[in-house]
Order: sequence, then structure tokens, then C-alpha cells
Amino acid sequence: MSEEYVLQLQHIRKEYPGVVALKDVTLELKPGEILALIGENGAGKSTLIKCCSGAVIPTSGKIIVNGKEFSSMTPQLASENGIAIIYQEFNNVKELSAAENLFLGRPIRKGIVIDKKAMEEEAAKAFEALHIKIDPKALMKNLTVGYQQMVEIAKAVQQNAKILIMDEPSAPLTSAEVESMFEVVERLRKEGVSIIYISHRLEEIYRLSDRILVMRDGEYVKTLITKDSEVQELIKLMVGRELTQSYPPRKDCVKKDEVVLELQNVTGNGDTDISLKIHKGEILGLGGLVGAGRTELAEMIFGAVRKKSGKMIFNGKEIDPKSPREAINLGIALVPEDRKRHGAMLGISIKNNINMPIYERNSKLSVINNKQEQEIAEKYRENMAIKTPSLNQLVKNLSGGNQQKVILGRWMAADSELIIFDEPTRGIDVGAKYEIYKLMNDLVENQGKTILMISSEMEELMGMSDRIVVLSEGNMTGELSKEEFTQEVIMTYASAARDK
Amino acid sequence: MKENKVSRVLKDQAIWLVFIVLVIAFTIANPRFITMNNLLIMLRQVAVWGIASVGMMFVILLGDIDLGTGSVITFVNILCAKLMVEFGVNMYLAVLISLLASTLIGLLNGFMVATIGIPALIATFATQTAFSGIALIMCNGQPINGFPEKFSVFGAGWVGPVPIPVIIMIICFIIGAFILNKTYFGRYFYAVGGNIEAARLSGIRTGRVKYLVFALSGFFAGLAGIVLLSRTNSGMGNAGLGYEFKVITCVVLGGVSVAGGSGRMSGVVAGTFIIGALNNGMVLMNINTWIQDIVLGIVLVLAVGFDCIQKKRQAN
Amino acid sequence: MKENKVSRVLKDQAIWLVFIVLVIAFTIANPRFITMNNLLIMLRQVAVWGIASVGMMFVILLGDIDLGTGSVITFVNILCAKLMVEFGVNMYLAVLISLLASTLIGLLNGFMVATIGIPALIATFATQTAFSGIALIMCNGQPINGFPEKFSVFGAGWVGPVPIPVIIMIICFIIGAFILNKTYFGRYFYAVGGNIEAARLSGIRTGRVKYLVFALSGFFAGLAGIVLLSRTNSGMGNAGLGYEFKVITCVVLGGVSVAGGSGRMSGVVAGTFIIGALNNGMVLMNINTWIQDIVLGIVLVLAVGFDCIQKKRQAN
Amino acid sequence: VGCGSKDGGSDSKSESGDSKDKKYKVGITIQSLSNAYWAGVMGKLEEQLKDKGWDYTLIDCEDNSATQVSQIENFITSGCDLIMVHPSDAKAVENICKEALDADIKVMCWDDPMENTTANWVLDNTELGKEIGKTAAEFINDKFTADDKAQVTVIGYPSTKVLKERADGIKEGLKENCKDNYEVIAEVDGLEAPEAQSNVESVLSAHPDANVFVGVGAGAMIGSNEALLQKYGKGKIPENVGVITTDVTEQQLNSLKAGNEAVRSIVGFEGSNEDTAKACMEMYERILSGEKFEGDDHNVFRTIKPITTDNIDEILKGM
Ligand SMILES: Nc1ncnc2c1ncn2[C@@H]1O[C@H](COP(=O)(O)OP(=O)(O)OP(=O)(O)O)[C@@H](O)[C@H]1O
Ligand SMILES: Nc1ncnc2c1ncn2[C@@H]1O[C@H](COP(=O)(O)OP(=O)(O)OP(=O)(O)O)[C@@H](O)[C@H]1O
Ligand SMILES: [Mg+2]
Ligand SMILES: [Mg+2]
Repeated sequence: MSEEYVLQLQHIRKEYPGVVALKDVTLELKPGEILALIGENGAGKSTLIKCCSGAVIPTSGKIIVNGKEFSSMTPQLASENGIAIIYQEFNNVKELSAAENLFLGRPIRKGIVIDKKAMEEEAAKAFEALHIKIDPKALMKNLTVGYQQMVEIAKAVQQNAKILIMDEPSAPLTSAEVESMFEVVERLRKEGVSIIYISHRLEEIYRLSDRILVMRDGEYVKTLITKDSEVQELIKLMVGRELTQSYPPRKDCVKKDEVVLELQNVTGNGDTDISLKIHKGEILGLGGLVGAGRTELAEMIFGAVRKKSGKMIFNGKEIDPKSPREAINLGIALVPEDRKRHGAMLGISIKNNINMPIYERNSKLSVINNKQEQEIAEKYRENMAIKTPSLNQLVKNLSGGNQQKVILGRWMAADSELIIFDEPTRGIDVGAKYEIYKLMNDLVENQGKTILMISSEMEELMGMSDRIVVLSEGNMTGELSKEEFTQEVIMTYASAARDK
Repeated sequence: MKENKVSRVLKDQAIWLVFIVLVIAFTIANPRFITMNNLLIMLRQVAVWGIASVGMMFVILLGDIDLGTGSVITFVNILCAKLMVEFGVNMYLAVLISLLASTLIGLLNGFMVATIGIPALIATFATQTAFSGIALIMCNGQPINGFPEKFSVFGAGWVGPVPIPVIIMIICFIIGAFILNKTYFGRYFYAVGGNIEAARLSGIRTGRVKYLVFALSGFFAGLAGIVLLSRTNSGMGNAGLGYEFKVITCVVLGGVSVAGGSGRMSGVVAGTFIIGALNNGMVLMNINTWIQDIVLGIVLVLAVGFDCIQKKRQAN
Repeated sequence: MKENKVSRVLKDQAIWLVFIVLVIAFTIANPRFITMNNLLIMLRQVAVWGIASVGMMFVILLGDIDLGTGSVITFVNILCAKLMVEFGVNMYLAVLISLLASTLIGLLNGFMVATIGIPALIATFATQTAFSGIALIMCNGQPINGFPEKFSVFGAGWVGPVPIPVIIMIICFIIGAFILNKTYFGRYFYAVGGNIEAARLSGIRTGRVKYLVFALSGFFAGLAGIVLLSRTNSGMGNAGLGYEFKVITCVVLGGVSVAGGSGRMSGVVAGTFIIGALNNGMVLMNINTWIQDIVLGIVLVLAVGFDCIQKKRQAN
Repeated sequence: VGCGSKDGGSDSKSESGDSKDKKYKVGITIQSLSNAYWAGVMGKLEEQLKDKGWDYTLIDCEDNSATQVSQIENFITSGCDLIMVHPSDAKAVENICKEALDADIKVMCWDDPMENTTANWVLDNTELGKEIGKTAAEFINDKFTADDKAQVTVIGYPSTKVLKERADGIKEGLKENCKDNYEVIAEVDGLEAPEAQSNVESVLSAHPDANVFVGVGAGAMIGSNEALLQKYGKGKIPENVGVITTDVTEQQLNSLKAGNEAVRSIVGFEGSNEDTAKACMEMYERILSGEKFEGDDHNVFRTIKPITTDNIDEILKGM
């Protein structure tokens, strides 16, 4: 109809058994603009944009691309109509090279024969444009999460799409990479590409977008002009209430004389010679760039991977956990970074997910106590404000944020002494973030727990930590006390190994 | 949730519905089909598969598969027969040793799958190949018979009007349902089958779970082998040939996903009964063996296909 | 990257190393083994499996499996024989029709897997069951023979010193390698096998890829069936019984992961040769049939187990 | 059944330098060694071969012609003096047997009248079937009349050629030797005992008065006997109920001998397994001595004779 919009989603409704994910949502994208899409976890952002590619088939509604009307799309139609999408979950083939992933589904070919060399050359150019050093021949499985995301971005850009949809592209990226991504986004905007940008990081929204569309509970709330809007207003629209602070205050409860975990020259899993101490009641932040080896360190502490050498002392005793089970029994928990792959058990219920680590403990003669199981799940559903119609709901039917809350609930239930949070708020909305921060504070303040927090968000790291340790390429490059926290210092340490 | 429960019951009923339709069809074709006597005979005929299907279901829940079932049945057949006849071992002791041996074969599978990391399809296929050779060597290709009179109780005895193998099968089904729904390791089966990495990071010793499941599969196959031996009253070097696929068919017909992580015991019971009804009913109807094969293939596709289409519709 | 290449070549060589070790061992046991004549005979013996293994490899690359291979071989065997003998169809036309029919069976599998969504294990097992019934009905359980003289060329002919089935097998291997490494749809096999959702969202029509792969698997199985028919010069209603597992063994020995997404043609060639050497060498060494089974099981576990342990070490 | 006696061959107890005691190498490929009958006979044959100090390889082809062809190829390579083939499909091995003959290797076929062999030791399966039918007919004629017809179940396995011929022969034999005092009420599969047992149970359920079971082999007999025993109980089997099949295995003979089971008679061959093995060994020696089996003599026919309670003890001795 009108040529005013390049993409219109009209009255989209999407029902899942037991859940209405989208109720009558309408979105309109103007040529050459960046439209930000925001909303709490489970608001339906990802579901909405998946309708544009056929990854989700809407129950009802229309999709109009450049005046052409569709009741549903397919990935082919989307690509023919100039739509490219970066999904929230990774969509790559681990056994293929970066170059082949870049050209997945549309290889450079002569007849039926592919031209590998041309693809590798093109890929090298694309990566260069993003200021990243990725070998086009490297297999995807050997790249870090951050690099994999950069390949996704390069892939979307490479398609020369007229409409680019990005679902939380910055979540796995460190600030330097976010910067190079922004450069590309700005360039594309200048070239007349229309962009939908989804993020929970409001500063990114303000920096990039022209307009902001707010969603809540699967419904359209309001569209605002970015430069005329206020942060507080946005948050209120998103969560339906007012929030004042980004980081809840915490009284100092660090017991300097009680060391919970001490690492002495721990080496292995890509890390070398890591020595640090975590005190009781402390939140120790672990910072660094992509590939710094933080996740790897967490895996060793948690027993998921064995260390090669060095010592780990937990509550005064030397430990060497051979499996997560051993670590859990000692009182260590890990909230993993990749929640779909390592955290949530998608095919089973919320109740079972929360109880999983404690079934054995709470069973008599192997038989489960159903009442207790239900009570525990109920308690943490309330504590964590998990949005669900029933505890028997399968976790795969929850939004990303709510899945994260289920995993957090699991470790609360397990009553661990040291909890490692690997990117705890990755892809989580401001409202839920605040709740998770409060929870973390409560854990150290009132429940005598200790936290090791890995985060790529500089602000979160500085806002939450009592101390920060910085890693760079598997080496420990710096340790900062609260007074020394500045972005510049952390960045210097973080790139120390790379600069050498 | 309510809706969820209703649709779950309906799905469960779908497979039972297939069973009822079959029963009606066969009864129309030959009224003798529905006699209590024939129904019990039918159950007795599937007892061996039903018993083995409990263990197989656990394995399939993990997303694995056990192709060794047939060989374990054969091996136990020969081992138990040899112990009783050639070594004069007391009948109960022979049964015990045989069950132990079959559990050990299961553990061997568990070792290959969990510790070495060989895909279950390959590991259990190797077990199948090797143990069918071993069984034949042990019996030298000859049937073994002359068991104590009492031994026939497992396969051919009765409690009132009910054949003992049927009772054994039902007990196995109940144990299976209990393990899956009431015990913590039953929960682990679903967790490991659904997402093994997440299960491991939740503190589940996934290796042990695999060992346990394969051991149970070996055990139930062994028990099936004992019942078969008692039923035929003769140990044969190829007694269990091809049984693994019959058992897999029962499990899969029952709606257990070969991808792992989902399935219910009641479905497997229905799947087993369907196979029983088909086998028995088609013979009653005097249908040519080759056509029986074709019918079996078609029923399998229809039942599983129907399930898949439903799931697809739900997912969209 | 360099290191990657080296380790890849090493891994490839590992399976070839196994082959070489076997060859040396058998030669020591019986020097006749290494004669050119015997080696060619050995290759001729595995030609049927080798040809079918190309299609099976594609299917396994997708993370699926084709249990229908054996039945397709049998079916084609009977169909082609019947066409030539009973309907007097010209030999080349009969071959063409048979290949078409086998490709259609493959498409039927593709339909069940891609369109209905039945797991390949089940869908192809149903095909196997049904088509073995159909083949037996067609031939009434009786062998069919009396083909045109020339027909024996496919299975028993020679070009110079090289048997024609060996040449056909080698051509199939080359075509397989070409498809996998050079064509865009070959790369799609890896993509779909590695991450089907990502492949779909990248615009790959994953359904079509599955259809194509199953059709190819049917086609290669059909070709294998023709070669088998020509080799035995007689169509039998159980000619391909159990062949699917022999073919799967060749593919898996060759390092193709049953999880899908990884594997190379050269490995499959080595896998096929190893099976050939074992079958041939053990007979030359005068090893008992039943012990041969045990050896086969052990070799399979060792080869795949070694690979798994290596991969595990690499991952850490 | 086991490995060949490669080393046992050279240092065995053959003192006499007689040319008859020359050591030979024999390759044997059998349809299926997991079949009780074959495993039994071959076990005895092995004993004979070991006694002679001959070198031999014994394998089975799992009822697959292509495998059998490969095995014969391997025998040719390994330098056998004699290849004995019990073909899965005789036509399928003709060509390769010709290659063996061309390589100056003697070839003997067990069961089928093949062309490219030195000699055939033939069992005419249609004849055997007819004999089973005839034996069954004797039982039927003895117990049944046109008013009280025998309810016959044929237990076959039509997926292999020989067994199908045998089953067809059975029906022919019944037709030829019975009046209208029988009817075939069911035909079921039953190669292996468990399958036969299940199917017979189903038949008994459909036709509670089914009484005569005629089958093609040991599995059919063991399975149907067991099903009948379970229905009636040992010693309580009605006089007019019976099982008649072929194949000579110890278990069958014991059932027959017991007298209180359903087995009524067995159509056997030379006698015991040992008799069969000896007869086979004789064939080997005749062939290897250079005897020409030409014209009608190309096919040497095996003897078929029923085993009943009368001659059973003698046969049991040689099992
Ligand atoms: N396959 C599914 N089955 C059932 N419900 C689903 C499914 N996928 C999503 N949902 C539901 O749809 C709703 C919207 O989810 P969606 O992932 O679109 O949220 P989102 O706004 O992207 O959240 P987040 O910020 O956490 O990524 C949620 O309530 C979720 O539970
Ligand atoms: N599968 C793998 N194979 C080889 N090297 C790997 C693999 N995974 C990770 N690495 C390497 O290990 C190092 C650490 O990777 P990783 O990105 O997980 O660290 P991190 O500090 O947790 O980063 P993030 O910011 O993503 O949490 C990197 O140098 C990376 O290249
Ligand atoms: Mg989302
Ligand atoms: Mg990390």
C-alpha cells in the first residue's frame, strides 16, 4: 500500500499451546531508519522478528514488505525480499569454516561447483570491515562465542540486505567489538538500509536509534521518537512501573580475613598461572575481552574441566573437583554463560529443572518426595518472579530471561556457598536485571554466600563488584580494588596481553 | 496446564485407540480373537518383547539405542541352559548367574558409550555381532535341552488363569513406570536424554546414568532371555536373532522419541500390545507372512507419522 | 590452522594405518593374500558395500540413517531380474527402471523423514520391513535366473585385469567425493547435518536436501543391487538381507560421525577396504565363522573407540 | 564346529604312506551354521576330517549368495583341493564354481543338482517334502476319516527356495496319499523354534481342534511340540494330535523317543549325524580319488527314510 514503510507487521498474533506470545502487534519500519525494539524478557521481541523470516509462522496477521503482502514468510522469501536477520541464538554450523558459514545458503558457485577461494577472499574482506581478525578457514567450533557472533554480523551485512534485523547482537560482544559493530551499523544506515535493533542495553538504543517501539507481555505498548524520550519513561513503559537506580545499594559485608576460595598458579583449559583469592561475602568481578579465558577458569573451579597444575583451596582445604557433582557437593555452583546449551534442560519442566541438583539429596531410598519438590519449585518461582502459568511448563516455552531465572533458582535451591555467575544478565531486560542484582546482594549480605561474577558489561562489573580481577588471553593481568575502578584501567589490563 | 494435561491424555489415548481399533477389526475377522484365552496367549507371546522393552525404553530415553538386546537374549539363553544341563547348576542359581552376566554385558555397553564415547548405535552393534558369535561357539550351534521340570514355570507356568510370563511382564512394566516417575534417577534419564551437557553441569553424573541405563537394559534383556528359554524349553544359538528391532518397534510405537528425553511407560505398554495383537491377529486371519511384513511397516509409519504430524502442528 | 591440517591428515591416515596393519598381518599369515589377483578379488567382494556406502555416507552426514538399504538391494535384485526374465525387457532398460525404482524408494524415505518428520531410523526401518515383504511376494520366495549373457558384465566383467564392479565402485567413490567437496549441495549436507536450524534459516531448503540425500542413498543402493544381481547371476528374495549394517559399518569405520556433520569420503574408502580385508583375510587364515563375528565386533570397537578417544583428547 | 586343524594336519597319526591317506585341503561353505541340523552334521564331519588329518575351512554364508560367492573365491585363492558348497542359491554359485573347476579344484555340491561341479550329492527337496507329506498321511489315514477330517497346519519358511520347495512337496505328498480326510487350515512361518511356537499357539487359538502339524525342519518341530505340550501337558496329548517334520537333531529324536510328546515321526536321511558325515566323507574320497561322475552319475542321491520309535535308538547312538 503506502510506500512510506519498507516493512510492516500488521496485527500479528502468535499462539503457543497454553501461551499467547504475541497479541495483535503492529510494527512499521521506515526506509533508512533504525527502529529499536525493547521490552522485558518474554515481551515477544524475538518471536515478532522471527515472523519476518518464517522461523515462526504467525497464527494470524500480515507481513508487508515493500508493498508485497504475505501471511507468512520463509527464509527464502525473506532473503529474496532483502531481509537479513541476526538471531538471538547462534545460527552457525560448527563443523564448517567461518567463510562457509558466512556464505551459508548462498555460496559463490559456478554451476554446481563452489568457489572456495572466492568465498574465503570475500570473507576476509568482510571481517576486515568489522576490524576483526578471523581466519576465514578456521572452523566455527574453534572460535569463541564473541567471534561467532561477529561472523553472524558479517554474514548479515554481507547479504546487502535492504532490511537488517538484529536481535541483541551486542550481548556476547566486548565493548571494542560493539564499537566496530556500531561503525558498520552507522555506515549501513547512511547507505539507506533500514534496521530493527533489539537490545536491553539502553545506552545503545539511545546512541543508535531514531525511534523506539516498546512491547510488554506480547502487546504493542507505544512508539517513541528517541530524541524526545526519557530513560525513566522507557523503563516505565517496559516494566509498567518506575525504577530509579540501576544498581541496588549493598552494605559492605566482605570478611577480609575469611578466604573462601584461593587459586594458586592454576593452569589448564587455556589459562596459565592464575592466582587469586575470594573472601567470604565478596562479589569478585572477573573482567576481560572475548577469549580472555574467564569461562575456562570457571569451568575448572566447577570441575567441568580438570586443571593441569596449580592448587585450589576451598575453605582451607585443598580441592580438585573431578566433576561438577563434586564441586556442587563442596558447595560450588555455576550459572553458565550459554544457557540454552549448558543451563536449562529445555525439554523438561520448570519444577524438574529447579530440583535437579538436589533430587538425590532429597530422596529417600531413591524415591522422590513429590510434596517437597513442588514446594521448593514454588518458593523459587516466587523468589525469582518467574513468569509462567504453571511449574509443569517446559522450560523451552519460556523466554530467554525467564529461562535464566529458572537456572538461578536452581542454584538458590541447591544452597551453594560459592556461586559463579557467568554473564548472569546476558540478554536480560532492565527490570529483571535489577531483580537479579538485588538477589545477588541478598546472597552476600544476608545468606553468607560468596560470588564470582564474570561479565563483559563494564558498568555491571564496576557497579556490582567489590574487587575486579582482569584476565587477558588466559593470563591474569590486573587486580583492582573498588577505588581504582575506571573503564580505562580495566581496558588497559584487558588488552595487556594483546598489546604485547 | 489443564489443556496440556488433556492433550497429553489424548495423545496417550491415541495409541491405545489404535490398539482398540485393531482389537475390534480382528474380532470382526475372527471372533475367537477376543476370547480371554486368546488374549492371554497374545500377551504371553509378547512377554519376551515387553520385558526387554522396559530396558530399551530407558536407553531410547537417553537418546541412545541398544542393538545388543537380541544377542543378550541369545547369550543368556545358551548360558543358562548350559549351566543347568552341562554343569548341573541349581536352576535358581543359573538364572541368577545369567542375569548377572547380561547386566555385565550392559555395563560393557555403558563403558563403551559413556567412558570411551562410542556412539551407542555402533557400540551396541559391535556387542551384538560379538556376542552372537560367542553364544554360537558356546553351544556349538546345537540346541541345549533337558532342563529341570520346574524351570518351565517362568515361561509356561500359570497363576490361576494368568500365564506367569505375562505376570513377569506386567511387573516389569510397573517397575519401569516406578523408576521413571518416582525415583530421582528416573528423572535423570529424562534430563540426560534432553540435554546431557546441561545435566552434567547440574551435577548429574551423566556417565553413571548411562552405565545404569545400559546395565538395566542388559538386565531386562537377560530376564527376557530366561523367559524365552523357559518358554521354548530349549536353548538355541540364534534364539534372540532380530529381537532388538522388535523391541525397538514396541518402544517407538509407544511414542518414545528416538531423539531422547520424552516418552511414557504407558505408551510402551500400548506399543507392545499392538505388536502382540498384530502378530496374533494376522495369523488368526491366516494372512501370508510376507503381507504381514508389509502391514507391520505400514502400521509403524502410520502410528509414528501421526504422532509426528501432531507434534509439528503443536510446535507451529 | 596448519596444525589442524596436519592432525586431519593424521586422523585420515589412522584408519588407513589400520588397513595397512591388517594387510601386513594377513600377508604374514598367508602370503597369497597380497597377490594382485587376491587383492582385486577382495575389492570385487566389497564392491556392493562400497557402492551403497556412498549413499549411506550422505545420509549419515545428515545425522540420519538408512536401514532400508538392504531391502532396496533385494527389491532391485528381484525387480531387475523379473523385468529381464519374465517380461523380456531389454537389459539396459531393466537396469534403468530398477535404478529409477530404487531412487523412488529413497524419495519415499525422504518424504517420510522430511515432510512427515518421522525419525529416519523408524521411517527406513519401516521401508525395510515393507519392501522385503514386497520383494518376496514378487518372486514368491523363488530365485529368478536366466539373464541375458551380457548382463553378467556389471558384476563379473573385466577391463584388462580389473573387475568391472571394482571400477564401478571407484567411480562411485569419486562421484561421492566430488559431490561432497566441490558441489554446493554437498556442502549443504554438512550444513544440514551440523545444524539444521541454522541451515534452514540461512535459506537452505533443508527438506529438499533430505529428499536429495535419501534419493541418492536409494540410487546407490539400487546400483549396488544391480551389481550384486549380475555377480550372483540370480535374483533372490533375501539377497540384501542385513546389508544395511555391513554398509553402515564401512561408513562408520571410515570415521563418519553418526551424529552428523562430519566425515570424509577417503575415510569411507578405507573403511570399506578394511571390511574387505577382514572378510577375505579371515577366510584365508582359516578362521571359524563365529570367531569372525567376534573379531569384527572387536575391530569396530577398537577403530571407532580410538577415534573417539582422540577426539576427546583434542577437545580438552 | 570349530577351526580347521592346520597344524593338526601334519603331525596326525597317519603312519601308512598309502596314497589313500594323502592329506587334502577342503573348503566348506554352508547355508547357515546357526541352524541346529547343519551345525550337528558339520560337527561330526569335522571329527571325520580331523581323524583323517585333513586341513579344512568350515564357514557359513548366512544364507546369502553373494557372501557365498566371495567365500568360494577365497577358497580358490587359499588353494583348496576340494570345495564343498551347500548353496544358498545354486544358480548364483555356478559361475564361481566353474572358475574353481578351471583352477583344477574339485567341487562338490550338497543338496542341489548343479552343473559346474565334479559331483552333486543331491537332496531333492520336493521329494523330501513329499516324503514328509506321505509320512504325515500315514498318521492321518490311521486316525482320521472323511467325516472327522484332520486339521492340518503346514509350518514352512517360504523365504528360502529349498524350504519353499519342501513345503510345496509336503502339500503334494498329502494330496497324493490322503483321501479327503484332511484339510489344511493354516500355513504359518516357523524356521526358528520361538517363532514357530508363537504361530502355532495363535493357530491353536483360532482353531482349538487343530491336530496335525507338518513342518519343514527342526525349528518347526521343536516349536510346535512345545506349544502342544503347553496346551495339553506332557503325556496328555491326544492320540490324534501329532507333529511330523524332517531334520535330524538330538532334541527332536529325544522328543520322539520320549513317546509322551507330540512328535510322531521324523523324515530323516542317512541315519544319524554320524552316518551322514560318513557318507559325505565317502563322497569326498571318491571325488578326490579322481572318480568321474559323468552323465546320470553326476548326481548322487541321498537316501531318505522315516525315523519312528522303531529305529530311533540306533540313530540316537550316532548323534
Ligand atoms: N516454542 C515456544 N513454545 C511456547 N511458548 C513460546 C515458544 N517460544 C516462545 N514462547 C513464549 O513466547 C513469549 C515471547 O518470547 P520471546 O523469546 O519472543 O521474548 P523476548 O522478548 O525475545 O525475550 P528476551 O528478551 O528474554 O529474549 C514468551 O512468553 C515465551 O514463553
Ligand atoms: N573449542 C575450542 N577450541 C580451541 N580453542 C578454544 C575453544 N574454545 C575456546 N577456545 C579458546 O579459549 C580461549 C578462551 O575463550 P572464551 O571466549 O570462552 O573466554 P571468555 O573469557 O570466557 O570469553 P567471554 O567473554 O566470551 O566469556 C580463547 O583464546 C579461545 O580461542
Ligand atoms: Mg529474545
Ligand atoms: Mg565466557
